[in-house]
Amino acid sequence: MKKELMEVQRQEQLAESIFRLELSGTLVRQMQKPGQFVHVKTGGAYAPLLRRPISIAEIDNEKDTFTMIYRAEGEGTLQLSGLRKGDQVDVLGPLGNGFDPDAEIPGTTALLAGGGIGVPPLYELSKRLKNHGVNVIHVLGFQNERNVFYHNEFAALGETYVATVDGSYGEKGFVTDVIKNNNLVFNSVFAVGPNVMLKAMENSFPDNRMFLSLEERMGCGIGACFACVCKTAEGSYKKICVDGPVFQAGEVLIPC
Amino acid sequence: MKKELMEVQRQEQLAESIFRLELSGTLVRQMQKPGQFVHVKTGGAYAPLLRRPISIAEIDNEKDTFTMIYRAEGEGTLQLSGLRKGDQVDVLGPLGNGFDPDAEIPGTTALLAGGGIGVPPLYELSKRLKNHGVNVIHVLGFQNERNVFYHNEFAALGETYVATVDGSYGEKGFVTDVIKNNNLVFNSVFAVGPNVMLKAMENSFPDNRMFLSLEERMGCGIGACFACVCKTAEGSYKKICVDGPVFQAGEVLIPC
Amino acid sequence: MLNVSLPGLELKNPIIPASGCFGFGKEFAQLYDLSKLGAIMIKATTAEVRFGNPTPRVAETPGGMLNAIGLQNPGLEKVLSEELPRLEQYDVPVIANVAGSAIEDYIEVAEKISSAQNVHALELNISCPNVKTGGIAFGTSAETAGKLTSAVKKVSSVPIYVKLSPNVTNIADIARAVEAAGADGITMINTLLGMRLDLKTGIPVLANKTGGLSGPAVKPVAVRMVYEVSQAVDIPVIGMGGIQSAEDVLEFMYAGASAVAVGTANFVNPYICPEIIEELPHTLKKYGISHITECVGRSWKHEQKPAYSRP
Amino acid sequence: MLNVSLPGLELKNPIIPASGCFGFGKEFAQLYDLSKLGAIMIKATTAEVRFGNPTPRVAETPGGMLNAIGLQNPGLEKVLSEELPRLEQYDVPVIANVAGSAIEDYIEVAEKISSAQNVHALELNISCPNVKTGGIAFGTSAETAGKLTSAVKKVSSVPIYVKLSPNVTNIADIARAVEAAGADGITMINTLLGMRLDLKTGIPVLANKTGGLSGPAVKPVAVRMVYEVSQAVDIPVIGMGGIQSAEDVLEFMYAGASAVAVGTANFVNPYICPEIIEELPHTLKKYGISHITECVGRSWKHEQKPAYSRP
Ligand SMILES: Cc1cc2nc3c(=O)[nH]c(=O)nc-3n(C[C@H](O)[C@H](O)[C@H](O)COP(=O)(O)OP(=O)(O)OC[C@H]3O[C@@H](n4cnc5c(N)ncnc54)[C@H](O)[C@@H]3O)c2cc1C
Ligand SMILES: Cc1cc2nc3c(=O)[nH]c(=O)nc-3n(C[C@H](O)[C@H](O)[C@H](O)COP(=O)(O)OP(=O)(O)OC[C@H]3O[C@@H](n4cnc5c(N)ncnc54)[C@H](O)[C@@H]3O)c2cc1C
Ligand SMILES: Cc1cc2nc3c(=O)[nH]c(=O)nc-3n(C[C@H](O)[C@H](O)[C@H](O)COP(=O)(O)O)c2cc1C
Ligand SMILES: Cc1cc2nc3c(=O)[nH]c(=O)nc-3n(C[C@H](O)[C@H](O)[C@H](O)COP(=O)(O)O)c2cc1C
Ligand code: FES
Ligand code: FES
Repeated sequence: MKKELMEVQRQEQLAESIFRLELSGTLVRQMQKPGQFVHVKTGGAYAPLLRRPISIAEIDNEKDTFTMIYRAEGEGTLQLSGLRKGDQVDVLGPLGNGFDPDAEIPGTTALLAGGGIGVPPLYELSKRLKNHGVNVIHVLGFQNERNVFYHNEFAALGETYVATVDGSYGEKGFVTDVIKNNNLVFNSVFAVGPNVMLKAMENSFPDNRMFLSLEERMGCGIGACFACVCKTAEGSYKKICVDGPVFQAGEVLIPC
Repeated sequence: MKKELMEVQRQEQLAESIFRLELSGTLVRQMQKPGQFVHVKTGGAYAPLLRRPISIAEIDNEKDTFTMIYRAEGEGTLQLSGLRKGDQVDVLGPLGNGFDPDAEIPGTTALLAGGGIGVPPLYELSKRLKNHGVNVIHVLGFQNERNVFYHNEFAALGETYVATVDGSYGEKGFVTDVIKNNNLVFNSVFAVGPNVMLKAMENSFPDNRMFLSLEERMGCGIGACFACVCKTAEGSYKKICVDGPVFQAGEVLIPC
Repeated sequence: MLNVSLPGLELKNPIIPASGCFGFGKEFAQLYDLSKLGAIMIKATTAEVRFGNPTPRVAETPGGMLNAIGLQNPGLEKVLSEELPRLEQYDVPVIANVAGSAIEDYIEVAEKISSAQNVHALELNISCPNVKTGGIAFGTSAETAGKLTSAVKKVSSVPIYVKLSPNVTNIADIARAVEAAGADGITMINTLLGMRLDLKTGIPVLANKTGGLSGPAVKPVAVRMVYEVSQAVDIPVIGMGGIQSAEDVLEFMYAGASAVAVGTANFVNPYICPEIIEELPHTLKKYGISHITECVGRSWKHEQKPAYSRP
Repeated sequence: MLNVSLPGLELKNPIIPASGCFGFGKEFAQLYDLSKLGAIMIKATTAEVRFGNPTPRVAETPGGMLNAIGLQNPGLEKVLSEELPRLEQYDVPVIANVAGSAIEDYIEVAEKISSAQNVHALELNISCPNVKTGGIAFGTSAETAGKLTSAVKKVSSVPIYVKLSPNVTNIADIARAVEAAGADGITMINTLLGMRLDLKTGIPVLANKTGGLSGPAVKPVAVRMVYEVSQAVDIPVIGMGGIQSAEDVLEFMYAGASAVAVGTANFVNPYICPEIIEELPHTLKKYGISHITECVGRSWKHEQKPAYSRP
């Protein structure tokens, strides 16, 4: 973990309110696993006050750059979307545990399910799984066609299904519907998205090896403030920012 | 008075912490008098919260542009100094009464005394006085040589003396010292600067026709909040933002 | 979809410029038609002319500002003879903010000003933190607040709203006391007592030393207090404290306000009130609300009707 | 030029991470050497293990944040057996924040935790706004606050500092009561009670509904209260509320604080405490101060000695 003023290399809009930001700096050298995140400070001294947690979507260790993909909606992410090449941005990271693609057995098939802005971290994960010899199937859920991004990028790595809530792009429905309707077969599951989606995944595929990445409002992002806790089945608790954001299914109770 | 998103045409640094900003927009068409000011909002929705009063230093009615010269010191002016050509900035103005150069008799001599960031409004005033056939003498006071700006610009319009507190540029001392030491002779006085300087001018030249421009912390800038009042000799009060910032000497009691 | 009925007040919309942040409307009348407003809360009026505190009277703070104007105003007589008549040309009810050093002052001002033709309600200022006598002293004890309220209620020809101070341990107690004493409504919050010190000199930036904190910084405190008070009393609440947008208006109404006042934001953007009024119908539509009154108390009505469930 | 002596505490410098914003130091120890700090205020400890409130527990506000953690902590036993021993490797005094639901809880925790080797002072948390019982209930009445203080004073082996709530009408009264009851110092302010509502659903953003407001937004309120309390009592005050910079530290010390705590800013910049410590000597120099203790109470000492005149 490190705090660095990173430099904007590229900022581009991918879809309605969805931006892709490439940052460079030595902090990238510490990024080890897909599914880790960074904590980003935008604006001046106190507006907005808190950092914003954003997943690492792609790591380029040769160029010391990484990419994040985010939805510009609130104050912090809107400011982020105003950054231009050459600007500096205050990044704390990498944070959290992340996924472990090397723990999968080569030759098996992994299902990667993402909902909305849960999709980005799956990209680096998918690349690493593929490198490791694991077959990947992607099921990406969005609200509607205007929000869809990275369809081609994921399709280049493996079988890819897109679902939209209103059916305006790909198949109509939620990711769980698409998985069932297409009778997808897989050994392990990696899911990132809103808690309702994660819960649905847990309930729909109770027998699969499954890893889920959770979101929660954060204060510190480093384990000190107890803002981001969730309960475990045994009545204890985990901090999403340090013990997560990735948990094996059943390890924590998904709040929703 | 009007509120407009004006466009930055030019931003340049003149001296240590001193910047010159040229803005364009139709609001310029309402600018009538030197000594009026604008109320500028920088930053986002609430950081910094309040507008900043800045004097109009030069008006170009042909290009619909005006210039302000300011010291970047606090949060708002530092943000202002970060603006680049093409950026937009929220300006309310023109505000206040201003000086009336046409009320001077052609052929007479006006002394323009400015202290620090009180110097800028004297520039447009000097140009107009000169145009009107009034001789101008400038006495400009600064902390030290690093803060000096617009010496040449004023010198091009008339006799110009510069004083610095530490003597590192021009003559050593306050503007009142310089006026006395050089035995300057004049009919009317126009002074802008810190209250102590205005008071010293009032005391030093009690018999001259004299106009002073006052500064005070402002809320609204338009006369509604009573933040910027000063007392009059008769026990009543004036609002600096609308009844001023320019007052005839003796009209109000200078707080200091 | 924006009209609101309150004791003494038929508002076209729930947007009211807050007292002390709009003078007597004269300056803003040069910028837009005051008839657009729901109502106008005029600057605090005292029996006598007041100059207020020495300057500096304002200071900026993170996300907010401090003021210590000290109730400067031209005095009752001039307000009656000049300020109020000038406002008659607009189709907008006036809420007169009444202040004083002693109960008698409040009674005198309330009685006279409430009979002005365009004054539809009084706002009893028992919460000004910037005067040595009166003001907040009346607003920090439930008993004193109640006494003053009933004394003024007796002489007023129009409904009275009591303006509460947030600088108290239990604001709901004060609210209940003024309700019991006959208040027709509550306005809240006045400013939080705060201070800034000059780094070079070490002394307070404001000549009055302390001042009242307002603006976005105080919004969470104001929303919490409106939430508490609106559940504690049966009279309507006019909410304020940091409102800058149509969304902020919704937040206060969800908390339990029936209308809102906009203060500090008028300094940041003098067109803020008409802009919010124009924006409100779109904001309501965005959140699926067909009339603004549906918003009132939604945060706690929710708990009473478990039919709506948390999404 | 930065060392400060307080009851039970010899501080290298006046910078202390505030309770609840620094856990038990473990996470920050990965970022810098904790021995750099003046002291450490550890997370509130209760007799039993506490999970705290449901999530969401934090929400952002203009210039501030709301939290409703609800005193989550591993419980007295684990703090004694694991957290405090781990902190022994650093050359830094620990101030243990003590909380509970009833007087007996405070007594139990205070007695045991005060005998830990590296605990040099206790901070009595009578101001947590986020728990149903205890917490703020002890801090809003001078009488209750005094009773709790004297009960804890009897059992504590180290000096006790009482942490005051800003959610009161008269904070100086509470301060005087705890001083009379034997408190060795005061820490202030805890958070202001606030609330945010979700625009889509109308319900509170925090699962606990209300939360405690902290960060730069509250700084003017905190400074004002430190100014009042430091003049009302003769015991030292440790000030906090929105401190983000060396300049902010000066402002609190001018107001009357003898040392300060930094809370929310640790989330914005986890290196903030060592950065302020490094910056302080330059800041003091800039303002012509040769030792930090000269700053203490400069805002009001000024009045007592009219020799210094307002420039
Ligand atoms: C581990 C993790 C990884 C994430 N990865 C991504 C990503 O790759 N791309 C992306 O677009 N978003 C991601 N998010 C969500 C992202 O953090 C929020 O969208 C963002 O914080 C919203 O900030 P804002 O300024 O737009 O909203 P505002 O409404 O201004 O935010 C106000 C406050 O609420 C918090 N907040 C709001 N929404 C969320 C949320 N969904 N989760 C956590 N905190 C929230 C903000 O951090 C801030 O403190 C991730 C969240 C977490 C916890
Ligand atoms: C009528 C008038 C004309 C002015 N013209 C100029 C000019 O041409 N060039 C220039 O550099 N400055 C001018 N000033 C001063 C200028 O307004 C302040 O320097 C500026 O507001 C400081 O803002 P900041 O963000 O740097 O400081 P901050 O310290 O962040 O300001 C905090 C608050 O204090 C107010 N404030 C601070 N200093 C002053 C001051 N001296 N006068 C009034 N308010 C102050 C700010 O407006 C703001 O509300 C003028 C002031 C007035 C009243
Ligand atoms: C400069 C200023 C002057 C004020 N004067 C008064 C006043 O005369 N009477 C009153 O009841 N409230 C007064 N207030 C308080 C406001 O009406 C309002 O209650 C408070 O500012 C909170 O709202 P805001 O955050 O929208 O400003 C004043 C506030 C400010 C900023
Ligand atoms: C997330 C969070 C948790 C806190 N937990 C505690 C606590 O356990 N005990 C306590 O006395 N104060 C607690 N506080 C209050 C802080 O110690 C401090 O008094 C307050 O936040 C004001 O300082 P700040 O503005 O610098 O954060 C907490 C504050 C925050 C933001
Ligand atoms: S965000 Fe602070 S503990 Fe996780
Ligand atoms: S600044 Fe508001 S009256 Fe002058």
